[in-house]
Amino acid sequence: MSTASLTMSAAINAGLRRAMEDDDRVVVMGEDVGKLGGVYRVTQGLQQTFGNRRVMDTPLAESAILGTAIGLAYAGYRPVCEIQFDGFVYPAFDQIVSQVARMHSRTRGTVKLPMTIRIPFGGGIGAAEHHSDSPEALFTHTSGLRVVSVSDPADAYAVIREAIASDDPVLYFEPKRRYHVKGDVALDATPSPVRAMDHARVVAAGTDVTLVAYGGLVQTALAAAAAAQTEGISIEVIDLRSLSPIDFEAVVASVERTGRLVVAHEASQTGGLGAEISAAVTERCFYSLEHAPVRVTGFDIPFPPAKLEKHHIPDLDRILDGVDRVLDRPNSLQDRGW
Amino acid sequence: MSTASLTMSAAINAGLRRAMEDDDRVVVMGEDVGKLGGVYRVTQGLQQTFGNRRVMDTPLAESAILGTAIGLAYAGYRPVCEIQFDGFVYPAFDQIVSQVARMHSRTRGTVKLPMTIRIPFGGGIGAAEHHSDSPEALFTHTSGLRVVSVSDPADAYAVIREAIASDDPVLYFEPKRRYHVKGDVALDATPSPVRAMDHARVVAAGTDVTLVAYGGLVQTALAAAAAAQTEGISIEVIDLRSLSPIDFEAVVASVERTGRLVVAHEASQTGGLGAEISAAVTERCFYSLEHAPVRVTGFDIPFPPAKLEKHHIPDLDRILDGVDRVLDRPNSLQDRGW
Amino acid sequence: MTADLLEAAPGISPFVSLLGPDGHRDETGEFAHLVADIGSAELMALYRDMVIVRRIDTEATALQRQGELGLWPPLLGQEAAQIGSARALAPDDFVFPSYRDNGVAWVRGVAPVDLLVAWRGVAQSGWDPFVFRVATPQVIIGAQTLHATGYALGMQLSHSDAVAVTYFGDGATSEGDVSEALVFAASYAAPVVFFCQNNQWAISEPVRLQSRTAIVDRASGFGIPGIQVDGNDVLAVMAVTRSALARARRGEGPTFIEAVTYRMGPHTTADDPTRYRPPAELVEWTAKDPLTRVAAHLRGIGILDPAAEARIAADADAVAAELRAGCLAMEDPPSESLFDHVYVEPHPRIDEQRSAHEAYLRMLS
Amino acid sequence: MTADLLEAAPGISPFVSLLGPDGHRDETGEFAHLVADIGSAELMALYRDMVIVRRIDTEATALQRQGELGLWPPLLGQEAAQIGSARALAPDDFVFPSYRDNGVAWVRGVAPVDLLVAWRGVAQSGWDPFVFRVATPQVIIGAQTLHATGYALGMQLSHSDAVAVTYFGDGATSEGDVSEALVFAASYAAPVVFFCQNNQWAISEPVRLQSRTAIVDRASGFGIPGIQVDGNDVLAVMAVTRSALARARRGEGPTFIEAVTYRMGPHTTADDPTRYRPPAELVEWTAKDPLTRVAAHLRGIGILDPAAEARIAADADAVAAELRAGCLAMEDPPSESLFDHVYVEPHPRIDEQRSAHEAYLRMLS
Ligand SMILES: Cc1ncc(C[n+]2csc(CCOP(=O)(O)OP(=O)(O)O)c2C)c(N)n1
Ligand SMILES: Cc1ncc(C[n+]2csc(CCOP(=O)(O)OP(=O)(O)O)c2C)c(N)n1
Ligand SMILES: [Mg+2]
Ligand SMILES: [Mg+2]
Repeated sequence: MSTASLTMSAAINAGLRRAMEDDDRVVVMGEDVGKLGGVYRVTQGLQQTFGNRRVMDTPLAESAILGTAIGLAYAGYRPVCEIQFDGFVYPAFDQIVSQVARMHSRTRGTVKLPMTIRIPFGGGIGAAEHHSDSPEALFTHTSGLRVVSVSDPADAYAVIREAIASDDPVLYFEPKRRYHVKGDVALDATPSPVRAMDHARVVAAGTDVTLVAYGGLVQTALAAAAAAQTEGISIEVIDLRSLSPIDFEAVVASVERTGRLVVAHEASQTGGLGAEISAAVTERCFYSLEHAPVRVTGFDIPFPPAKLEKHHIPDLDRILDGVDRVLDRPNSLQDRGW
Repeated sequence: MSTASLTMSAAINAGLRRAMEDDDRVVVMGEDVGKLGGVYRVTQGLQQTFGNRRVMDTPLAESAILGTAIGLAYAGYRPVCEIQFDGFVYPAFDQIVSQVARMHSRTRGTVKLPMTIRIPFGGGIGAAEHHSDSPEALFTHTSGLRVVSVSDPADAYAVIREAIASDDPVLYFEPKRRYHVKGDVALDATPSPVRAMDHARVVAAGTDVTLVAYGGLVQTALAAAAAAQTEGISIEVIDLRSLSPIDFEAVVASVERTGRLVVAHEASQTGGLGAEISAAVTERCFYSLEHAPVRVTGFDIPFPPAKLEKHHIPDLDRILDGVDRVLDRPNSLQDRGW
Repeated sequence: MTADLLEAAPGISPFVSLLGPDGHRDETGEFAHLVADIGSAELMALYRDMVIVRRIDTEATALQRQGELGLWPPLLGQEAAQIGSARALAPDDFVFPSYRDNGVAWVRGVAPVDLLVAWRGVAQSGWDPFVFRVATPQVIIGAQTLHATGYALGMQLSHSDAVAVTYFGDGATSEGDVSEALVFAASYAAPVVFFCQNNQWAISEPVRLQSRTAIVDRASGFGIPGIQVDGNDVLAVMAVTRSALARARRGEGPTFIEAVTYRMGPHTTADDPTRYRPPAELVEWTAKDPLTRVAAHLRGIGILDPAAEARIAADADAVAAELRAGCLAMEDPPSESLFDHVYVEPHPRIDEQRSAHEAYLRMLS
Repeated sequence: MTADLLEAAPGISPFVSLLGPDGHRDETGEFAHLVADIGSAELMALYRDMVIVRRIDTEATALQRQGELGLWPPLLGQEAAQIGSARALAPDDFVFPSYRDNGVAWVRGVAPVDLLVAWRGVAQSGWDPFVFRVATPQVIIGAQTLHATGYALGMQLSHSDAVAVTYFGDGATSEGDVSEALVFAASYAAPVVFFCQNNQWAISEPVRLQSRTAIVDRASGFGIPGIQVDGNDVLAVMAVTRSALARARRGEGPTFIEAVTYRMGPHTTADDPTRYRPPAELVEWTAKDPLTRVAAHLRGIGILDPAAEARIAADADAVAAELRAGCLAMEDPPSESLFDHVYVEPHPRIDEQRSAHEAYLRMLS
């Protein structure tokens, strides 16, 4: 097994390449994915290897990218569509929620749409308007889709291959601000029969509080756990990976031990994933809860301009504040002099 | 004050007419809204009175209906757009979430979009695919929009006028299966300074359980409360009316008395409004809760074919089952021989 | 200021016609050679198709009136457009239709009763698309044009010479998806035929609201050749469709066909066209009925005698009787089937909800 | 099979040109009378505009390189298209631009520093649209074309003779929204001008991927007249824009203008065009530079002497200096402003989150 140190974008690139080598029904399509290799270079070099029909630069029309991918899936292909930025997925919304999500059930199981929809998402890179959205909850509320998010290179590599191999349509959210972070990736691992993408993973073990995060916030959550450690607070950090369906078995097992849950995400609070996780966990282990689940999230505002994003995206301090609240230590942040 | 007995569709029609009479900047637009008067006759007769430019039959393109309405709002108008059915709002999704919702904040408060987007929603009428969706949670998660739903003719009349008069964009969800139900409507009431649309209302007082519903399920919730009454269970039924923002003051006041919350909606469970209400109420009155909030909702499936919808849409029995669960009486439904 | 503009009719370009309303067949026109093989027997078969799909339509409308179907969208008046085009297809071609294309489904071999499944509400669709190479009817206006374009890209990738054909209405041309489909199809020279049935109405909206110029003109601006055809002329429709298919198979890319026809009935059984449609229009188009002219021609050449008429009518009645019996025999799906086929692969939340629902049902029973 | 097709250039229709790359002015062509009033003084003013917006562009690019801006989308090469069209507008007309239309904003009176607000990230936009009658730049490709069309409907309703003008790129023509805007504009004969700057590229994608035929051809299929113009010729652009505006004011409806131009720089400062663009192309277009030809003409008629050049350059430098100073002086917004202007009317959830955030800040401090 060869291991390489790759950035997350290179890891996804390697996963795409591997999937295309393994299965010639895999095709990649999107705006600027070919010659340019994508604005984040995630598809770099693929067109040179696989030609301009398996790696298709498409006209500038997101609904058509998704709609034609459906037709390609009908024709036996496994399209991987890139939506250039989170904020550009909405023109394709109808094709995703009315077509991609419903085709299998509409046709009573006769049509499968093994599509992967890659979406760079979230803020933290100082981008212009519409380049920092976190629209995942719109898709997790839509039945018929699977939604995953990755948080590091190794995971990104494993999960992109699983997403492409899945016979269900999968939205694959890539946290933009983690593209350039490096990590070791086991490159030629044969996919495990137990799919990573179906399972949340405990990225830091702990006993006092369960902290659930995904995508770009996993790293922040780990940093928060490390900081809390120094004060004797033991945080268990769970990286959800699958946002739909959520691996509640894993989350509940943790909360039953800790009795306290904090959920962090960048998306707005109202109706975000935190709401579902809080509600579902409360239903499943009400009597184990020592405190109401706490949500640390983006505010209920459109994603703000770059100079304000640091206040909107939950950071270490805001997550620790959430941890304090779930522990009924409302002022400890202040005590620490932070 | 003249009072008339009107169906809900006639009440909305009367509200639209009144708004157009009161303010000639109000324009109505959509597919088949003119000569036909809309497939539900909600705009019937308006084009005859106000002409074919204030009541515009539009080409068949939802994104354009919303997008041009934005331009009309820029030009000083107050457009009321009809989306013919819930399932046809998705092609307009980009204009709603990226433009309508963000224009005011994008322009630092200089541009206002006093638009009303009317959407017949929900099932229960045996309709074809895409004619029974409940997409409200997609919009309540989107900051910058107000979202309301009405449940009876009097309310429909009052709230449509308030929605049109609001300087914020408002999505106005009309429960299709209630269009033909009649009720008394105070026709020439001057709008109250306290807007109905901002406030949830207690439609049945009770002490044991708080049951929150909106739109088409309010009637079912009332029936459930009546049925429970005969067994000595006292249910307080709250009609939310405003889905975004939610009037948590009203909900929390009730739950603090009853200690038990059931939320019912037709939309799928995961990420539906029930999740937000459960999470937010748990945050606000954890220590008053005797039981985890219970959600009685549509399943996590695309809206099913007509012959199955009665199993998907929460009915009296499923709501009572939810009430039993929140009261820790899991088998009472069976005991009753239902 | 623009009321007059809103009333003006779109310019009508010259269009392909081979069998006039009087039953006269043009055997020399530019497109005539493309249907030279359609002799009297073949024309008789086309006529039979049209009679049968009209009969299916009548029966389905009756079933709806009797409460057996939730809704039905009649194709009355569009039989030639659908039969003529669908009979031009090769078995391997793949059709992406809309909800009104029952005639197309009939030609592809879909059992008529399977057309009713969705309208009776027992399932969202009635057949396996891969068996008949026709996708299940699309309700979201225009969405299927993109699926067809994508399928055509797939055929290119696979070096297949199958063509994708998509059916849609005049109203659909206003939807962004249809324009985007034209962009993609043109850009990749995809083997797809855009078959637009301009039946003059989109529910209550006349075609002039969707376009100030002939619908067929839309295509050229995207670099796609357009052909306007008398949509009530089964031969002309077949000829232009064959020509478009041949072009696609030669690798020359997409073609847009506007079949000028008329929706003689309501939009659906829920619609009342007298609210918006001038009665004279129906009279005018009844004179151009797609069946009448074929019958006149076949009678003129002496092969449609009363006995043949009776045989065809009997065939149609048999189809209708089977349709009715099949409809009435359809069983309601069990409530557990709610959870079927939402996903291909196992899904814990679905499993959980299915179990909870089953427990609930057990409790109720 | 289609690789060759993908490489073919779209057909170029004849186009309006009044001031050639050599600086020769055509005073007799079909459109020449529309700019007969543009004498040497006026042409000098247009030249000054172009020099200044190019200077703004250079300065903004420098500011981005120095870390003062997050991003900048240069208009380099598109000065004539923007200045020529914008200078044709009446004060009451309303512009719906995209992110690259800084020259248009300049003409409308927007302070250059306000162009930077969004790219520095201190707010999502820099000015009040109603003051300058120019909407804040649109990032979602094509979305603004619908806003313009709706605004034009409003002008019709109000019996105003103001016209809406929307700017968008060649890539934008593929988006469904733009086609839908053409449908609506045509249907209502709305007073809107669709001004497409075909700068040959949409990031890394050449225009031939978006259209197999000239972009201007798109309009006719929607029943909208199209004019193709040399987008690097400030006079020709002004002439065709005037003609389109006049048409709209006469109640004759929309016009589509394709200004054929070239994006001489990168897509944005984040882009590296050498990855996808043949160097020869830039050489070819540099010879057609929109400023050079005006300078040549003005020099030819003897009014652009070194002193005048120097004056204009000094003006431009002054604008640039002010721009830089203004940029550096911009203060970061306070975190409490996060909650401003999300709604017009009171909103309990926003109030609650604002209070909680303020309490949190107090606790931190
Ligand atoms: C996206 C979408 N918007 C609206 C509708 C409602 N609707 C159903 S059929 C129809 C008219 C379609 O007209 P046309 O395309 O001409 O087809 P026809 O019904 O005449 O065959 C409309 C508006 C829909 N099904 N989908
Ligand atoms: C809906 C949407 N999709 C994708 C993008 C990303 N994007 C930004 S600019 C651009 C290219 C636009 O090309 P064109 O319309 O020709 O305008 P130009 O940049 O050349 O001025 C793309 C794809 C976007 N901003 N919006
Ligand atoms: Mg039609
Ligand atoms: Mg461009």
